[in-house]
Parts: sequence; structure tokens; C-alpha cells
Amino acid sequence: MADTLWRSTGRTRRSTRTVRISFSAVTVAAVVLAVLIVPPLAQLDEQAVDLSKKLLPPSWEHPFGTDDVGRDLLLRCVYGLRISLLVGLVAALVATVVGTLVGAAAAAFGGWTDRIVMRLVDTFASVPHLLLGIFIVAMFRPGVWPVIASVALTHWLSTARIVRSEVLSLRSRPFVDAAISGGASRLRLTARHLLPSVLPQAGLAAVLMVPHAMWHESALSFLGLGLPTHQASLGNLVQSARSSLLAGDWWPTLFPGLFLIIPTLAIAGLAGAWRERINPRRRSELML
Amino acid sequence: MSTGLIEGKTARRRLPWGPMARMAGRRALFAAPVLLAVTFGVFAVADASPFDPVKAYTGTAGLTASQENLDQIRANLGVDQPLTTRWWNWLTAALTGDFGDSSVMRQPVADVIAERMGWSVLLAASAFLIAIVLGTALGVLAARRQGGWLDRCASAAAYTLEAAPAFWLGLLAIWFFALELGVLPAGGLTDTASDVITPGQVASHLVLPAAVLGISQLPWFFLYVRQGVADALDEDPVRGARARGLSETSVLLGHALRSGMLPMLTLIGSRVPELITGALLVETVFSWPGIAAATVEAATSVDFPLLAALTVLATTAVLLGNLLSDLLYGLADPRVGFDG
Amino acid sequence: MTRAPAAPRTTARSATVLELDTITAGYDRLRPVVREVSLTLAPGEAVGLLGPSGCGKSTLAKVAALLHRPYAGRVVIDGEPARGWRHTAPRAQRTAIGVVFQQPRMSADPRLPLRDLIAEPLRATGRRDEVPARVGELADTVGLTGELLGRRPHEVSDGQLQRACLARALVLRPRWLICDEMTAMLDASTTAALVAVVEEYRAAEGAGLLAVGHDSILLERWCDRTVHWQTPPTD
Amino acid sequence: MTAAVLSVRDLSVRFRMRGDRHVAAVTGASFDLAAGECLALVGESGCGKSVLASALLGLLPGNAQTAGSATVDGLELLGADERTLARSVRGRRVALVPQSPAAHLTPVRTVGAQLEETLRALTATPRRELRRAAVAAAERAAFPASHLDRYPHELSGGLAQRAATALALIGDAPLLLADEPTTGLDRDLVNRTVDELRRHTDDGATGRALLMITHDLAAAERIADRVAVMYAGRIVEIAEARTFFGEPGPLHPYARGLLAALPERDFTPIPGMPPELGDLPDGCAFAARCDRATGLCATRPDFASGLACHHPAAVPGERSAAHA
Amino acid sequence: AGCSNPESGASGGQGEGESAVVGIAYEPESLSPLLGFGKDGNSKIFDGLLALDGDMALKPALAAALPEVSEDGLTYTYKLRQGVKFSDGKPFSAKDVVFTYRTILDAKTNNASKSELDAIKDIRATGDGTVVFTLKYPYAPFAQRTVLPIAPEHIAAKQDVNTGPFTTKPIGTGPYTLTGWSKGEKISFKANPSYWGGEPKVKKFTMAIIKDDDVRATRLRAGDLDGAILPPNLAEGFKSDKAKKTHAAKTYDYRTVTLPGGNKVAKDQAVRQALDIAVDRQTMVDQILEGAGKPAYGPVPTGSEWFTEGTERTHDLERAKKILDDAGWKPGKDGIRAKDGVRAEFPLWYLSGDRLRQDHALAYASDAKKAGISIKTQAGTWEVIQPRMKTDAVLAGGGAPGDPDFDQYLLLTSSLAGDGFNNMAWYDNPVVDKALEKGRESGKKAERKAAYDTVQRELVKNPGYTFLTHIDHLYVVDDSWDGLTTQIEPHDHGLASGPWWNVEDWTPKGTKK
Ligand SMILES: Nc1ncnc2c1ncn2[C@@H]1O[C@H](COP(=O)(O)OP(=O)(O)OP(=O)(O)O)[C@@H](O)[C@H]1O
Ligand SMILES: Nc1ncnc2c1ncn2[C@@H]1O[C@H](COP(=O)(O)OP(=O)(O)OP(=O)(O)O)[C@@H](O)[C@H]1O
Ligand SMILES: [Mg+2]
Ligand SMILES: [Mg+2]
Repeated sequence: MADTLWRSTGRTRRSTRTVRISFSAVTVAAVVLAVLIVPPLAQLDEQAVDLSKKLLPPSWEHPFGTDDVGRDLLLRCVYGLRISLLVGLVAALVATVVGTLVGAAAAAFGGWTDRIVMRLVDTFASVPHLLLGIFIVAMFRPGVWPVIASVALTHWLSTARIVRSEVLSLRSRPFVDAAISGGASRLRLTARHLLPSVLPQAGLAAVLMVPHAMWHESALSFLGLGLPTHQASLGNLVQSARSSLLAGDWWPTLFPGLFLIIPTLAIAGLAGAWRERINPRRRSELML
Repeated sequence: MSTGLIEGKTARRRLPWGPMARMAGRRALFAAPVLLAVTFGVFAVADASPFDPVKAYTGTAGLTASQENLDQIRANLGVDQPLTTRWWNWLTAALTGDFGDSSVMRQPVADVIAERMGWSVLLAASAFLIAIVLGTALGVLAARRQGGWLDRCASAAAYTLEAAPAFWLGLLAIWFFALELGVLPAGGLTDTASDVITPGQVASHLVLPAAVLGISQLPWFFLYVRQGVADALDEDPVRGARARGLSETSVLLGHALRSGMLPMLTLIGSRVPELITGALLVETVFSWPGIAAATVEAATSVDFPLLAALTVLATTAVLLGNLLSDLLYGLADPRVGFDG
Repeated sequence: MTRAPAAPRTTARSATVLELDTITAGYDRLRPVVREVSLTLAPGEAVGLLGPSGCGKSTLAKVAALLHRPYAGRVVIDGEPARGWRHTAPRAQRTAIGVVFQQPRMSADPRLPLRDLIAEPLRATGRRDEVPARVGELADTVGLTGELLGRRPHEVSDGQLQRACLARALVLRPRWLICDEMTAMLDASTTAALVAVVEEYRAAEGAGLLAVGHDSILLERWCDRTVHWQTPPTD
Repeated sequence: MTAAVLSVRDLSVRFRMRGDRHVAAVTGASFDLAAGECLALVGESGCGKSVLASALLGLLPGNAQTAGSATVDGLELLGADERTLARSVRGRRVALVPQSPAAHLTPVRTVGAQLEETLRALTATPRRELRRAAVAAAERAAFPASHLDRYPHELSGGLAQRAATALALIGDAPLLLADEPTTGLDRDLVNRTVDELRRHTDDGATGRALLMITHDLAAAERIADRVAVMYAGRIVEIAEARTFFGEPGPLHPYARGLLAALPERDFTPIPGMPPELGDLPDGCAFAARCDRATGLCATRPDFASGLACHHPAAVPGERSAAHA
Repeated sequence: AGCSNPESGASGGQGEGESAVVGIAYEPESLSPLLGFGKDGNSKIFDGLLALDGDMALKPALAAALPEVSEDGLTYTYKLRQGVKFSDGKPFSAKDVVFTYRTILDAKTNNASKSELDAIKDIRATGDGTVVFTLKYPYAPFAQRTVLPIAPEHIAAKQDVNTGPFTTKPIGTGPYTLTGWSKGEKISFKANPSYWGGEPKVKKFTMAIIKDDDVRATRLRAGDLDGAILPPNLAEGFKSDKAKKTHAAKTYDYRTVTLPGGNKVAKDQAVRQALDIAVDRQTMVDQILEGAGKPAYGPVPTGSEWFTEGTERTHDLERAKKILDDAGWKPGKDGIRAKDGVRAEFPLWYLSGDRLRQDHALAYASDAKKAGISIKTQAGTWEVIQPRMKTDAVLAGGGAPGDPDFDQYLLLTSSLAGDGFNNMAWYDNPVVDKALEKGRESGKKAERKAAYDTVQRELVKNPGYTFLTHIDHLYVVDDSWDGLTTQIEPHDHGLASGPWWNVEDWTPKGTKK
């Protein structure tokens, strides 16, 4: 059949797809490398203030320019990424895992278990996030872990609800009957058949949580309760660049902003590829 | 071919009012313990927090005030009593309709709420509407051409928006629309110099804050609709609908969106807390005289009566939002039912 | 008791029957689909159930498999009345009955390759070590060749999926087998092949069979006796 | 012979699989379907019948590739863009009764709603009349009107089948593809349904044709004009229904085996198993299972006079040419 | 208004310049003088017995003349202005004055600044036109305290002083009446037509409350505001705007680092002296304040009549190092000094969210590092900082104009160490204590000057605080009025601060209409 003229039916763009997966993977790898290796190796002081070098535009000496007290922005971005990624990833992970487990458990058991668990979730959700965050952070010394705790503890609720309702909808599918009759326990049913189906939903929540957590941290800082504002975190950097931007200096905003967004997009890209792999039908292509 | 006999039986399926009412009733019953728990929780957490109501009450004057003076004020405010007493007093008073006086606003809490609640609801509701409608529309369009330019731009923008603090968006919006274009007012409920509140003024002042708040809520709706619709488009029911010769619009809206919007419906309920958080920031940036902006102040100044009232409001909003989304969900997906 | 005995059971132990006793079941208490139906299945016996479409055969089959709680009546499995349904039924009772569902597309988890689909009950009951041998053996029996086993349900034809579903039903060596229109969408040759598979299994294990279907010729040829649904369909 | 409603030439479909392999689901299928004609397509499970139908509607999954041509009313279906397919082919020129009907209904909408929607899309029924028209359409396929407001998961297998048939009949398409339209139906309903399909084919003033994919040979015998037998992705025989089911019977050994497997006949399966479509032999694909196979069968027989076999059961020439 | 925004045409009916909208960062907790509102004068709605003029000199307001002070400094007698009416039409009289002071001093009143009136023993009205204050002890700056606004007894007395409606809807004798207070959004005023000083020319005056600096700057630029207070870096952006003028108000507002007596390193006199000269104050003024400020050498700004000439310190890193060397603080491997096993390091806290303090703290730490002292900056809210003030350094701010006693007493008296935010450094210097007491009690200007000179010289020898800068408050205002001036301002930006301290005296430029 070598001479047959084959037409493809699907709109596949395999080449760009591979390019994008590798782009995402390389970005993520580069970011991880940068935040893990550069700071300890460089041994530079990202806090070093030099008032005489205030707000210098990007140059060879300071590729990202300097901020309003003359600190090197490249260094601060790298250090900031380190802290922000820690906050973002850990908070997103914890929130997603907790949310998924609670939501799946509530739906898998159903009945009163479901009702009571979900009312507990409501109770938690009722206290405005920032408020809960404020209290959690206020009760401990300002630092990274209280911030992570406050973000994680307030953000698993959406995930829980989404997972729950998806599982509820899946619960009555005929293949669940088949699993039950095959001897699957509730746990096994949930873990093997229901959870994998909702993982893309939970995964999306997790990816969205990463940038959200990073900015939530800076919102807390803005209220005086997060990380100290002189400490380099991406949220802090973007936050404190606002007035420079109004004064017409773009670099203190641009670079931290890119540092915040590019890893997020890369993570989203990888998550998209992963979703495609685990989705039984999706074969079109990788999305962001 | 059809017989009159059959037609008699074809009365349309009615909405399942019974199960819906039962679910609403169950939720109402649950609301009381939830409210009790939440208010007590807030009292307890606020009490354990290092914030000092007296210091907040006295403001800068308190910084130089003598200890004796401060102690006197503490006693006057009644914040030297134990936590449970305060909560109990508040609760019993609240049940008789007396919500106490706000120490931050220096006004009865009922007045504070009466004056501000409406504006917050207006802002939040318009924003939510924007987020849901725009998010859904964009999500469907993006899912239709997965990997197309619209999809890529919108998705990248969504992740970027999720990373952009609401302060920032607000400031950018003010800068662009009020400063560069000069088309929309930069803040406040009415023009700063005007004392009367006219619907026209409110409408033009609402545009920016509602848009900013709406857009900051958009990514979740957009991405979940996009993912839901994209998944549904790959499944057999859509294949079936296509085979029947339905138009692309019907396939997208009537089938892919109908099956794919279920997570989005859930979001309606579960994004309410985020909406409140967002409203809090947006109200601050736009000097919007709503009630959300008072939340942080009430919290950091441990203004118990106001804090408790705000919590009750927030809880009610969350419970209602969740009830609404569960009802919609049950209606949209008959397999879920009204069990929660 | 997670494993069915390998040797055929003797009818001497009269307790070893699958009994449906005046079952009333359905989806609306006021208008049950199945009304007071009784049916007894002796070990090693093959019973065909014939009835018009929509009369409630599948519902009854689900009741018998402990997957649907009836409004009234009882199900007795091997002398033990069923006390729970679905997850609340003891695992031993659930797995004593193998079910081939009417619609293979709907009853297969879309994300499991056929190999895992067949192996799933073994894994769920903690008999992982048997997986390679048993899956290979069953796949051969039902006629699923190597490469197909690695495909997911949407990548195979409905008939191929139905074969996998039959293999799944047999994998735990159930004492009772319920086949709900197992051959409805299969061609004659495949039908004959799969019926042969079931018969071979029954001969080896002495299992009882409830075969639901419409094809009276087939059921009569296949089963020891056929039961005709008495009540007219509900609508 | 009237002008062909459907004309298929050298239609092939293959699926790209992991590791650069291909599954040749349909290979070189050619046949015509005249107006008013009903062709029954039979074959062992997995031989490519449903894929052939999907290809005609442009509903193949993304990893599929097609070759050859298929025209309906002079319109080329293969390679037509999505827009043409959606606007003027599906439902309007070619209608489909899908094989797993329950899976092809949108689970969150009632059957009635989906019927009405299809009516609105394909016919000029005014809004007020929709319900009545939906009831009528349901009635055609013996779908009880009282079940119109049910959701797909609340239907029995047979009801879902009837719903799918009702949906496919709405558009009055010149070509109707019915993929196992009788599964889950009792004998009365089977007869009623196939009669309805037949009537649908005969009624058309402009000429309609029916391609019925079925395993139910009794139903095929009841309505089919001709029978096509498919094996391992290829059409191996096309014969008049009369001679196929009666005397002298099918010519291809495979088709004979298929008939012999019927419960009312020998009830014995054809020995062996069909070859893997990803790895077809060069010669006749059936040779391994064929008791008449000789060394000649190592080369692929050409499809001529409605048959592709080196050793047919009878001389093909004795039968009238079966295909157009 | 000078609004360029077409939308704000709705201000309606007012001629050019007759309405003004200004953006401020602080919002009063309450508008009741009884709870502390306007205690430093310029409350717009109210008048005090006295008022401060542009040069911070006292002038009569509701009093007809400056008070008569008795020889022993214990009795102050005020003759009241006649014919003054509250804006509700009711006359003002001595009993309103007596009511106001007595209510403030009442224990049930939640007024946190009542200790400022600590000296009062009694107040009474003699006849309708005179009030007499008797003091417990001689208190030289007392007259300054009587700028606090007078509330109408006929309204305020009928209500709960802490929560009554008067706290949000006050009535006074001042140049403006309140037309609305939308908390968090704006406070609006209307000219009082029957004001005893004549009806103000600016008929409508609105203070928009915008806490965020960037938003305020943006709204000012958008034409939404006619004027606003801005931090130096944002005010800089309006330099080129011809239609706007930047007013820099001289202040007593200083930024200082406390060197707490409870910290082993910070209490060391050599360390203190070294830090005092190691800091580069001028660079801070130039870079952090964009030139809008002055180096600070003590609480009293250079240029004030109370400033002690010759106490200026110049930046001299070498000498700082030498002082440390001499005192035995030897540099270690990493450049950080140590003495007797004690490393020269301590934490420095600043109020989180306060940009100016953060930058001061960072610059201070970086200067200190050059001298071999490691200072670790940390941020927190006052709740976090306050319990640590005994041992940790804090970047503090303060400063009250008027009498030098006002902040020096609270800042330096050893007996006030650890009392709230008074004497945050736990400064303990008997010489200073004595001088402060003297300055507070003496009625003679020369004697007081000598006393405060002593204090300032002691601060050179033993600088328990490193004073860094005095900050100019910057206000950018549309150039459409005449008569804009600024007062010397305190640390807090009350409603009274800014060019609008005397908005009642503004006249629209070129009265066009
Ligand atoms: N989940 C459900 N909810 C409500 N009604 C249902 C549900 N499942 C089935 N039914 C209804 O119950 C009746 C019996 O269904 P059942 O599937 O048992 O029929 P059946 O005898 O198997 O028919 P068939 O031969 O067509 O498969 C039908 O009228 C069907 O519509
Ligand atoms: N998406 C796919 N990817 C790979 N192979 C596929 C895919 N879909 C179908 N096939 C293969 O193509 C062949 C033809 O499938 P098809 O569904 O047409 O069979 P069929 O003749 O309709 O069989 P049945 O009678 O069982 O429905 C089968 O062997 C199947 O495994
Ligand atoms: Mg059935
Ligand atoms: Mg098929």
C-alpha cells in the first residue's frame, strides 16, 4: 500500500507539540537548576544595598537593572524565584492533595458522610481566605512556612468541591457497577477508577494554584503579614515595583513578572502533556 | 403514525422540585451549626491573634498614650472579658437583632451593613457575572480550536492573570482607562466632588472595579470550561451529535458545553470565598464603599461585633453559593441528584 | 472466601443455589419495573431469560448481581441471603457472581487497556500474582490477540470489547455467571465461539448461568431451560 | 440500474499506532449502493465494518488516515472539510445509527430534548410543533413517547437502540448507515425496526439507500437486497441476498463458515482467529483458517465478480454479477 | 474644581476653584473631638480656644485673646469670643468649653490622648465669657494643648460619648460643616456660611481617602484629585507638570533607629557613637527622600529655634572604625567585629509595608556593615515588634512640632522606658532626665533652651538613637488657588496637615467667573 495517498483526519500538529513539550521541560529544568544551584554557588548578597546605584536600567553589570535602593535585580529575581517556587509548589501540592482526598472521600462514601464533610468544607470556606491567612500568619513569626500554611489551608476547598462533584457524576456510571461486581472495595474503586478520571480537574487546580499562591503570598506581605518586604520573593518584587512603573521605569516590573509567568506557563505546558497522556481519548495535541 | 393515545402521556418532565426543596431544607438545617462554628471560630482565632483591639481603637494616639489610659479604654470597650463570654453576649444580642457597635466604624454594625452591603453585592455580582459569562464564552471558543491562536493566547493570559494580584490589575486599569484614555472614573462610588448618588454615576464608576474583579476571577472559569468542553468534544456523545448533523454551535453549546460545564457550575459555589477576597482588594484600590474592604480592618483591629457580622455574611454567601451550585449541578447532571 | 472451589459442586448441597425470591425492584417506588419475580438457579444449570425489550431483564440481572437494591424480596446466594448491596455486600458474595453487562462501551473504564480491564478484579481482590497467567489464558480463550490487549476500549471494536468483558467476568472463577445480552452485537461465528467459551467454563467449574437475551433460538440451544418474562413491559 | 446513491472506490482506513505501526482497519473497499437498495454488511467482530461507516461520515478518530474515494450524490466524502461535512453531509446526506447507541447520546439531556434539537436542525418544524414531531419521530422507531423525558442512562439497552434509530431517521438522508440497529431488541421489535428501515429506503422519491451493518442474519435476510461480507478489513464477497441465504449460498468459504455458525445451523465457530489487522499476511487473510486453502492462497486473490477467493465453493460465473 | 476629567462636571453649580478634592492617606478613627479628633488643631469642622498659624505661633480662635497665665504657671484664663454660633445655629458658650474638657478627662471616655491634658486639675466657667483652667503642676506648653476643638454640649451631652452619632456626624463652629463621611472613601465638607471668621472661598472641600500611594498618584494624574500627599519618588513624577505645584512641608518628622539598652551590642557606647557617624545621612536624603528632607541629628530639626548648633555629625567611616577599634571591637574573618566573644550584630525591625522605613533600614544596615557591624533587617507589624523592643533595634518615626517637650520627654525619660511606644530604646541618662524635667516646668524661654541644649549634647555623647533624617511631607496640588502655604508638620499626617491646613483661606486664582 506504499503508493496509497493517505489523508489524515485529525488536526494534529505533532511537530509544534514536541517543540512545546521540550520547551516546557527545558524551562522547568532551567528554573529548578537556577534556584537550586545558583544561590549557594554564587554566594552573593541579594540584599546588598547601594544607594548610589539606584534604579539603573539593565546593563552588562546588572543585566536586569537595579531597584530603588540599588540592589541587583537579577540576583533578587533568582532568590525570589527560589522562595516563590517553594511557596507556590508546596502550597499547590498540599492544597491539591488535601482537596482531592477530601472531595473524593466525601463523594465515594456519599450519604451523611458526604453531607457532614462538605458542611465542614463550607465552614472552612466561609472564613474569608485573606482573613484566615492573616490570622495564621499573625500567630506565628513572619516567615515562609506560615505563609505556605496559610495559602495551602485556604485553597484546598475549590479542589475538594470540584473533585467531589465530578466523582458524584462518575459514581453512577455502569463501569462502576462492573468494578463493584469485580470485588473492588470503595477505596480501590476510588483510587483506580474515580480518581484517575478527576485527576485532570485536580491537576488544573494545582497548576492554577502555583501562580495564585505566589501572589497570595505577596498580598499577605502587602498587609504586613507575609514575608518581609525586603526579602526577595517574586510577589514582593512585583509589588514593590509598582511605583517605579508609575515613574516610567519598566525593568523592576518586567523581569520579576516574567520570572513569575514563564515557569507557570512551563508547568502548565507539562501538565497539559501529562493530561493528554492519561486521558484515554485525547489525542489531538498538547495545550498550554 | 402517532396516536392520540400516546400524546396524552407526554407531559414534559417537571423540575424535580421535591428533591431540590429537600436539599435546600437540609442545607438550611446545617446552616445554624455552621454559623455557630464559624462565628465562634472567628472569635477564638481573633482572640488568639496578637492584634490588640485597644490599639486599633485608639489609632496613632494610642502609641503615646499611658498604660493606665489604655487599660481604662480596654475596660470601657469590654474587650477585657473572656472570649466565651464575649461570644455568648454577642450571640444572644444578635439573636434579638442587636449586632452591637463596630469599634472601627464607630457606628452600629447594623448601620454599617445597611449602608455598605448593597454596594459590595452590586460589585461582586456584576464581577461574577462577567467572570462566568466571559469565562464560559472564551472557554468554549478556545476548546473548539485547541491549540489555535485564540486558545494559546487566552490560556497564556489566564495563567498570567492568575499570577497578577488584583491590586496590580486595578492599578493598571486605572492607569489605562482613567489616565491614558480618560474614559472611565478612577475610583469611588460617585465623582469625588459630588454628594449625590445617581444610577448613572454609579454605573460608570462600577465598570472598572467590576471588570477588574471579574477578570481576576476569570481564569478558573475559563480554564475549567475549556478543559471540560475539550474533553467532552472527544467523547462519543459529541460524535453522536455530530453524526446527527447538528450545527457546530449546537454541538458546542448543546452537547460539549452541557456535559463539560459541570466543573464550572461547581466553581460558582466554590469561588465565592475567592470572590470575597478579591472584592476586599478591589474595594480598597478603587475606594469602593463596600463592606469587604472593612474585613481586613475589622480583623486586624479585632472589632468583634463587625467581624462576627461580616463572617455571618460571608458564611451565608458561601452557603448560598454552594447551595446554588449544587442545585444547578443536580439539574445539569441528572446522574448526580440532590443528595448533598 | 474469595475463591470459588475448583471442583464442580454437587447438587446434594441444596443450599448452593442462586435464588431470587419475589423480587420487586425498579427506579421509582411507585412504579417498580420488576414485580414479584422469582427465579432459582441450580448449580451447573443454564437458564435463559427471554422477554421483550425494556421489561426489566437487566434490572433483574443487576439485582441478582447485588448491584441494585430491590424494594422487596430477597436474593439468596449459596444459601446465604444477601444483606447488603453494592459496596455493602460482602466481597465474597459479590465476586461469587460474574456479570457480562449489556453495553460493553459503558461498562468498561475508558482509561484501562484491555489487559488491565481483565486483570482488574484479580488485583482488586488482592490476587496480583495470578494476573499474568490468568489474563493470558483468558485472552486466548476469548480470542483477543496480543496487540489488542494493550489498546484502550475506544481503540477496539464493540465486539472485541465484549470479549474482554466476558474475560473480566470469568477471571475470578465465579460460581454464577450472568450474561446480559452478551452476544447481542456479535456475529454468528463470534457468538458461537463465546458461547463455547462459557460452556467450557461451566463444564470445568460447574457454574450456574443466567443468560439474558432476545434470541430464543440461541437461548434454547444454549440453555437447559428458558424462562419467558410473564409480565408485559411497564409501558 | 438506477444511479448510485453511494459509490465507494478503494476505500482504505488505517490507524496510526504507537511505535509507527499501523492498523489497517479497512482496505480497498469498493462497492456501489443504488437508490432503493439495501445492502447488508456482515463480518466477524473487529473486521472493520463500523470503521467503514465512520469513514463515510468523517467521524474517524484523530489517529486515522483514509485513502480512496466515496461519493454520495456526487459529493466526495473523504477529505471533505469539516464545514461541508457538518453542513451538508451528516444527518442530511448520510445518517447514522451508531453501534453503541447509549454511549452516543449526551448523558445530561433527555432523549426528547435531543430529538427536538435534531428536528430543529434538520427539518423546518416550527417551534410549537416540535414536541408533536418528536413524538412522531420516536413512534417511527417504536420508542415509547412516555420515555421521551428520560435521560439516556435511564433507558434499557433496547430503548437506547430505538432512540438512536429514531434520531437517524429524522433527516431523511439519501444514505442511511445503520450499525447493528437491532441489538437489544426482541424479535417483534427487530422485525418492526428493519421493516421501518426498509420502508424508509423504499419511500424516498429521489431514491434512498440503506447500508445495514448487522450480525443478525435473519434480519438481513428479511430486508437486504444484497449482502457484503467483510473479512480482515476487506470486502471478500458481495452477493444477492436471495442466493446468499438460499441456494446456492455464499461462495466464499469464510461467508459459508459465518452462516454455519448460526445457532439454528451448526452453531460452531469458524476455527482459528482472524489475523491481527496490524500485521496482515501478504496473501489471502483467511487462508490460515480455510480448509480449502492451497499454496495459491499465499497470493492475494483479486476482487472480481463480487468475490475475492481462489477456491470459491461454487463457480462465481454461475451467479449473476452481483455488483453494479 | 481644577479637574481635567470631564466626568467630574457633575460637581455642579460651583465656579472654577470653588471646590477642591484632595487625596489623603490617613483616615480619622472618629470625628468627635471628645475622642481625640483634631486635638492638634485645624479640624475644619471645629475650632479650639486657640489655633496655630503658619509659623506655628499661637493665635486666638474661640478665645478672644491669648490666655492670661498666672505667675506660678498654674492658672490659665481664657476670655471667649462673643457671638460665635455652632453650625446648627445654637450659640457657643463657656459651658461648651467646660463640657468638652471635662468629658475628655472622664474615665468613661475612650480618648487615648487624654494624658496630654494630664496637667489639668480643674476647669470652670466664670461668667458666660470666661473659662479658667487650674493645673496640678506648672506645665509650660499648656497653651499649645488648648487648640483642641470644642464640641457643642447641647448635642454631644445627650449621647453616648463613645458610640453616639456625634462621633460620625459632628457639628462645630469651624469654617466647614460635614456633608458626608463615607468611611474608606471620602469625607466631604461644605463651607459654613455663618463662620465667625468669614465664609471660606472654597465652598466645597472633599478629602478622598486613598491609602495606597500608587493609586493616589494615579488618581491625581487622572484629574480625579486636585491635590494629594505623595511619597518622594512619586511626587518626583509631577515635577514636569506645569499645572501642578509641589509643596514641601517642613516637619519635625524624623526617622530614627533605636539602640535598645537591653541589647549587649547596641547599648555599648562605642558602638552607638560609631554608628552615629558611620551612617551617611546625606545620601539617604538625596536617594531615599529624593532631596526632600534633611539629615537629622536629634528630634529637633536643624533650623528650628530649639536646635543646638554644633551638634551636627558628619559622615566619617574611618573615625567610626577607629572608635570601634579603640573600644576593643576587632574585625573577624568575615569583616564583622567582635569583642569579648560578642559579635557585633543585632536585628533591626521596621514596620512591614512601610516603604520609607524599609529603605532607611536597609541603608542603615548597609552603612553599618561597612563599619563592621552586622545588622539584620526584619519586618513585622507593631504586634510583632513591640514585645521585642527591649532587645531589638527598631526603625522608628516620630516628631511633634510646637513645644520641644512634646516628644523629647516621651522619647528620652528613663522612667517611661518600655511604656508603650514611649522611650522605645530604654534610654537611661540621668543628665537628660533632669534637663527634661527642667524644660517642662520652667516658664522661662532661656532656661528651657539651655535645658534642651543639654539634652541634645548628651545625645551626641551617648546616642541611644541614631537619628537619620527629617522628612519633608510632599503635597502635589493643582496650581489654581492662591494662598497655599504649609505649616511645620508633625510625624502623623492628620487631617490638619498639608496645604489644606487653612483651606478656608484659599482664594481661587484669577477669579474668572
Ligand atoms: N437508571 C434508571 N432509571 C430509571 N429508569 C430506568 C433506569 N434503568 C432502566 N430504567 C427503565 O426500566 C425499564 C427496564 O429496564 P431494563 O434495562 O431492565 O430493561 P431490559 O429488559 O433489560 O430491556 P432491554 O432488553 O431493552 O435491555 C425500562 O423502561 C427502562 O427505561
Ligand atoms: N481508534 C482505533 N485505533 C486503533 N484501532 C482501531 C481503532 N478503532 C478501531 N480499531 C480497530 O479497527 C478494527 C475494525 O473495527 P470496527 O469497529 O470497525 O469493527 P467492527 O467490524 O465494527 O466490529 P464489531 O462487530 O465488533 O463492531 C478493529 O480491529 C479495531 O481493533
Ligand atoms: Mg437490558
Ligand atoms: Mg462495529
